[in-house]
Amino acid sequence: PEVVSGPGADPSCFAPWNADTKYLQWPAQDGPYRIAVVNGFVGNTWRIQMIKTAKAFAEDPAIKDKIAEFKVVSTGTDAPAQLGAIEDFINQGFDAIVTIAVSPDGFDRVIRLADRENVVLVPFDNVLDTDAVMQVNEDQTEMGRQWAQFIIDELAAQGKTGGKILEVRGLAGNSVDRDRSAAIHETFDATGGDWEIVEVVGNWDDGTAQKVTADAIAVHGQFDAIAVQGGTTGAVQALMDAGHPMVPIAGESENGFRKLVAEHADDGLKGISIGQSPGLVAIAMKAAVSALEGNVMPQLISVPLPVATYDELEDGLNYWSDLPDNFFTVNEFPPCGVNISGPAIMAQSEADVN
Amino acid sequence: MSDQPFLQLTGISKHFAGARALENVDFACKRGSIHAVLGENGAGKSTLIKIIAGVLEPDSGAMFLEGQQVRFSNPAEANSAGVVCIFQELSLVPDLTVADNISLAAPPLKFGMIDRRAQYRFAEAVLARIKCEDVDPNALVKDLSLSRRQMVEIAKAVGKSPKLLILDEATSALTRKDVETVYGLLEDLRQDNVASLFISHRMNEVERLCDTLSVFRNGRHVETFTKGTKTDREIVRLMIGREVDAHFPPKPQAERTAPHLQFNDLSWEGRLKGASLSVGKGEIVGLGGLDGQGQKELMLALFGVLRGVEGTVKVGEKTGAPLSPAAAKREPRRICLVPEDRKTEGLMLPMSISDNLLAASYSRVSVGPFIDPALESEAVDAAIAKLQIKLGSPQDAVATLSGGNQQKVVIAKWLMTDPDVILLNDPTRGIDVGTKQEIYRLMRELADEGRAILFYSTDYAELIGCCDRVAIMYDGSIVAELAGAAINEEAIIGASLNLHASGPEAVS
Amino acid sequence: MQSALLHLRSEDKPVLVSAGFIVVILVLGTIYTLYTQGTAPLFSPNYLLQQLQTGAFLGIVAAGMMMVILLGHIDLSIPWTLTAAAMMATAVGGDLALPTGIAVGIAVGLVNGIGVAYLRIPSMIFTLGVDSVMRGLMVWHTGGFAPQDQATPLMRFLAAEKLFGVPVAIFVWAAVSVVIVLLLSRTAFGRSIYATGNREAAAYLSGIRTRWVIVGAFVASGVCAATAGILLAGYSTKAYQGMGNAYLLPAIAAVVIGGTRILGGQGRYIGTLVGVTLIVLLNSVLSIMQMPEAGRQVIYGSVIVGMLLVYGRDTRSLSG
Amino acid sequence: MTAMSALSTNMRQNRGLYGAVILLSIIYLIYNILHPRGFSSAVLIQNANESVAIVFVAMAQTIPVLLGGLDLSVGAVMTLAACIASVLVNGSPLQIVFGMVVTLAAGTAFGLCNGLIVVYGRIQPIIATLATGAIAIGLALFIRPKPGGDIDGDLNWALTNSLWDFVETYGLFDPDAPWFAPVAWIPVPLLIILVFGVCVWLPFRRTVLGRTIYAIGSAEGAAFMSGLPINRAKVAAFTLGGFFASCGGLYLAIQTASGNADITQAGAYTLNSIAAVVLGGTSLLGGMGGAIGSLIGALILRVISFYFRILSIDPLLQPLVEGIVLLAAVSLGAFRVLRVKNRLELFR
Ligand SMILES: Nc1ncnc2c1ncn2[C@@H]1O[C@H](COP(=O)(O)OP(=O)(O)OP(=O)(O)O)[C@@H](O)[C@H]1O
Ligand SMILES: Nc1ncnc2c1ncn2[C@@H]1O[C@H](COP(=O)(O)OP(=O)(O)OP(=O)(O)O)[C@@H](O)[C@H]1O
Ligand SMILES: [Mg+2]
Ligand SMILES: [Mg+2]
Repeated sequence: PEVVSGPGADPSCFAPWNADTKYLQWPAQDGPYRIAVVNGFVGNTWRIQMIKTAKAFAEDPAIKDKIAEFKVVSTGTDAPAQLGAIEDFINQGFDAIVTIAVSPDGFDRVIRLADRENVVLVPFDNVLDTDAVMQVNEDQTEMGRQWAQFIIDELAAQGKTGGKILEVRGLAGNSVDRDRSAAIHETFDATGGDWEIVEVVGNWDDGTAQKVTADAIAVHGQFDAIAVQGGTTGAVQALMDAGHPMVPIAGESENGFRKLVAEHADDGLKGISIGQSPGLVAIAMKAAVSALEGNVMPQLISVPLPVATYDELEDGLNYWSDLPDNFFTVNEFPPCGVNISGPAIMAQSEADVN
Repeated sequence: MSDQPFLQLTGISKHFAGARALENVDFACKRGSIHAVLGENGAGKSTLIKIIAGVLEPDSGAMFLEGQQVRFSNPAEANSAGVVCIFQELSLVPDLTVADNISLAAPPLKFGMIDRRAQYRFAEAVLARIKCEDVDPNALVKDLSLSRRQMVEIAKAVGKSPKLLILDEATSALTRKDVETVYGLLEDLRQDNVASLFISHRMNEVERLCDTLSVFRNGRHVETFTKGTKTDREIVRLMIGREVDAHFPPKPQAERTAPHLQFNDLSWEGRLKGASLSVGKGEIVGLGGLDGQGQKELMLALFGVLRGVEGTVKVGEKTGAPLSPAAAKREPRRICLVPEDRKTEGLMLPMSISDNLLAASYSRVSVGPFIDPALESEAVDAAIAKLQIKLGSPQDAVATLSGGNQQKVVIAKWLMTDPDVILLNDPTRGIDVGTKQEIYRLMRELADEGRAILFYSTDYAELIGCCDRVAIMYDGSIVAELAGAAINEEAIIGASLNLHASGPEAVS
Repeated sequence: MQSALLHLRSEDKPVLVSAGFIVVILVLGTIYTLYTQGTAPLFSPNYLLQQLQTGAFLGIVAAGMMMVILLGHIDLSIPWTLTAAAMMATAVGGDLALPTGIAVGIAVGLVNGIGVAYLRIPSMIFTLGVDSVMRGLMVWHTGGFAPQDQATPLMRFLAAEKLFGVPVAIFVWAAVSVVIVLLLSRTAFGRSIYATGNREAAAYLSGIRTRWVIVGAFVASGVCAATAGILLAGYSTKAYQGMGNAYLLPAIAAVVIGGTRILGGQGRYIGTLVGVTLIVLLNSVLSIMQMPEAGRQVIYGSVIVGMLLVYGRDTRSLSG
Repeated sequence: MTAMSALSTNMRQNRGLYGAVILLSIIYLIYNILHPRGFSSAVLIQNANESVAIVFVAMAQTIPVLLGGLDLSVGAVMTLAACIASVLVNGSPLQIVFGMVVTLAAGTAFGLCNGLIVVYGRIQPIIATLATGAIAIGLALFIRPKPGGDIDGDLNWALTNSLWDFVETYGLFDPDAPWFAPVAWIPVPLLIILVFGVCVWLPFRRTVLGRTIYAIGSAEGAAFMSGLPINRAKVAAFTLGGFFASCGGLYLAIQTASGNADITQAGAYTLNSIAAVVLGGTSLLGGMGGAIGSLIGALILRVISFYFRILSIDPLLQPLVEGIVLLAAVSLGAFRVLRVKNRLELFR
């Protein structure tokens, strides 16, 4: 692609990351296009929801006609397999490849090949440490910052300017974990208050998060607030099982977490729920099509954080008491015309089954 | 010079957890002699030669080779000093070829890699020397019969040009012809001034071959003497410390009972070709013939191990071959099999003696679904007493027993199930005279109790001495049935070679 | 007392050494907490009971794994057997939840057992294949059927509630333990497992139906994994993908640390109990110390090697 | 006569290998037929790149398996090597070579440690390496707490393409020279597998030490009684395994121009290596098979996954299809069981 100057197309949907974001433009190609999604790991609800969203979005009238062929493969956590799949799709003549990178590095070769063949490569969610491709993500640092700020504010409302915070981290070695955690720490440090942050590793997994939270409570007694990167439902469950008083909590966007917050907010479980949405895939697909049409695109597209605080929760709107806990609540991005809500996804496939 | 012993051991002792295997043993052997080591099972013979060959290290004592004190910490060191051993448990690698095995540790090399051609030629030459041209050096050892394997083992040892060659029951599974070849070979080696140590439980082999005899008993060296200075009787007395009377228990008057185990026209995979026989209650029927004529397969077929057996089998009123050993041992058939290879097929070596004894009869010591500890120990004690198994504690691993006592455990395990039909596959292989006699006596007792016994043996004397009838197998079928006075050596050998057969193969 | 020590059997050594090491872990952890917070919560009954409660899941998995390891086999399908049982149990829900979960365990165990015992495919590889098939099924299930994942009240009770101040999960673990101990030491099936694990040919020729024994052990393993899955779902109030991932390697490690021979034939259940406790406490203390993942892995590996160096050394039998 | 019997023995011993070769040929042929750009250098390069790491790891696994053991640390050692390489393989050509040597030496040394623990600690390989694998991952995380690294970009490009690109990247000579044309299309990764894998393994197999490994796997007691160097061979087996694993790690690092101490990836590689070994016809009981078979087995695993990219299979059904195919592939050998007429043969 060529580096051009902005503004880009459809800025309400394809918002640039910040003022310094470059803009890219590919030569316009005639549709319909062949698009592939190269997923890595597949064994969790988020990824499954992502795949279903991608499939559903490919059938969406807004985009259906522009897609000639749509393929999704999951390669597992194996970097060579993912790189191989991307390269294979380039070889097969696909026009755009949307991917969740298994590692923030190592894509030099496929980026080079994609550029040579004018293939639009769009990493999202786990993005790459490079500005050579167009990427779609939510701002992880901002997420960490908002989590921390929410807790600071809630505690301030209780008259506390310091205290013991439990931070349940994600998968060790992952850049998302690193960014979120660093932002949390920075934000707390910036207040100058007397904060003690106890870190435990919850692997973004409900069971692990629950276990380590329970352990931490057993050892440390009481916390003033909790910040959970993922597996929030498990952490809250541990809190309740241990008879720990309800405290402010910052967490992901799992349906289970929102259900619990909605139920117990009045008891003190004041929560903020921000999440990485599986719906990102739809924005990435849409961005890919837009780029193929020759539009000017920001290199790094920032998707607004879907924030919901305890006072904003509404059953059937931003959480669903009749849907499973594991479900990720935020799925649609109206400014982008991505309107595949959680229940819609579930309903769609039940219809498929019947 | 010539009077100095080639190998000399002084004050060697070796203890295993609990057991005393060797106690202060002095021993010597000379070049140009074939030296027999005799003793009951568990006398310590194998332990002695394992120490000589560097497999085991003695607890105390010293070893001298041509006057020099030596200490071998592994068989490789012993080999390089010219001490080569054929162990009681074979030391061949089944997944490699014969040629690979023969020059396993020191193959001919080319650019640091094994020279396969040279290795093949060497194997051919060595095999030719022991008249085993029928063994293909490129064949995998696991495809060979036990007797061929033993010959390859001998070839492997000879190929190392030993100064001291040790054979620990190396002839126990050989065919008659091979045994003769090995005798010839040992004679040759004697001429070449090689020292040989020969361990065997077959007195006639020792008589024929050896010039010096050493007797061990209970881990002690009892006496060494030259051949001919003592009678068989005296030797046996030295070995077991008491007088041994008759060789075989007396046979009862021949009266044929109704057949209990009957099989007709049994065929399987070209290894069994229409074998038919019947065994009555109270009868011991010997199974003879050259090694590998289908005797083992016959027993496995009757015991339900083989798949796709054709022909009819009838046990008592029940027709049809059992489909598994589990079905074979149960009512109404109640068959048992004492398998050929006790170490891999008969026993769970690391498990306790008591567990091994019980392995076939859990249901007999159970009350409801649970095993009753009282019944269990009662049964174990009874079995140990019945076969007079020599052991420390029933909780010891069965591996700690000597060969003969291990065999007794296998037999005792099956007697616990109170079988009607007993299949014995060479049960006296590698077992000392004393124990053998106990087994003969036991067989006769079992027969007298009304059980049907089918008894395969490679030892003609046993067939003659023990059996009411003898069936000879040749190429997968039974070619002769001998009874009464017709059971004699000539008849057995003749039938084994199928000399009297009128079939076409006998003509050609 | 003295004579008891003298008669220490080699099989008891792992149990004693691991038990000793458990105390060392607790003491080290306590020194840490005393230093950092001035309290010593690790020896409090509350903390220990809680560790046993979460240890119960691993303990039950390890109990099943031990049966398979005693045969010289291994069950790598545990992660997704556990997950599948939990997911199916919650998807069915109601009174049928528990039977459904257990049925999943039995079914997977049967498939594993048939593959290993009848088709004679090495368990290492067959169970691996079954694991990925189960994963495939669960991905399909989650993606296709909008499944319910809420634990039933009974599951909640079994996993998370307390009876007489003791978590019910511990009673479940104890019950499973009693069954396994009885099975191993007092039934023909248990004895046959040891015999088959030592030498299958000899066991078969003793008239033991070794293939049934193998199938039985795998079914036991499947049922244990399923039980753990049901409990885990109860503990977390729901079933979710990937809930079994954390249980495979620790279960193997616990069994082996407890003195069970990885090649089969030898091992005592008490060892597995102690091994599980050790692993659970080690993990917990490392987590309390906020040990970074890198250090945690190194310590974890070193502890296993160290323990085995102390007592797990293979004694070679010359006749073997 | 000699040649005939040698051949038939060879066939018997390597039946699994030949079966695997045939299977691979068939499925790879069909893949190329179905692929829009089948039978082209580009496709071959892509396939080769994707396969190098798993091929090396599978070869690494083979050697302990031949002993009758298992090495559960191969994936971790690969990861460790990749992380080391991601730190060291950059700078001047000399520094790059130095970095590569250190990477390989480190992996080999780790293998040596495995061997020493197994032999002198007398711990079963499977459990010893389960533990050392954790240690390797721990070390990898110390070296590379988060993914990244700056591996030389030219190296990345040159080693992941055809010989033509290799020559062009380093300006060795005119890559369009007519004499070069017949070989210019050959993928470098393929050559790497051949040179490092085959040229190390095949000679090794023919040495006394190599044969001792087979002998130990087949009958350890017999090997010992025959005076073979048991301990040395076991240590050598794990060391060579470490070497192959680090080859895989080094290539992985160069291919991705980075290192990533990813625990799940390491575990996946270890498990896949076992599947590859089995698919390649090596007996998990030891004594039979070889690293070439595992090379083929690893390729089979890879080619199976290629199919998902050219066939339209519901993405949520893919893991299931993959699992079933894997299960079916490893069960192929089970037909043997149906033909066994003597049930005692089942127990070996
Ligand atoms: N590895 C071992 N562990 C414990 N005890 C052993 C071991 N090997 C041998 N023994 C014991 O040492 C004694 C001598 O055994 P050895 O094998 O030397 O007897 P043997 O004379 O060769 O008997 P056989 O004729 O039956 O082969 C026996 O009591 C035996 O139980
Ligand atoms: N089946 C077996 N029976 C008895 N001992 C065995 C057996 N297998 C292995 N050993 C042991 O293995 C070791 C073999 O050592 P050996 O000297 O042959 O190996 P090596 O490679 O030369 O070792 P090193 O380099 O340390 O000298 C010995 O300690 C021996 O006790
Ligand atoms: Mg002996
Ligand atoms: Mg040595």
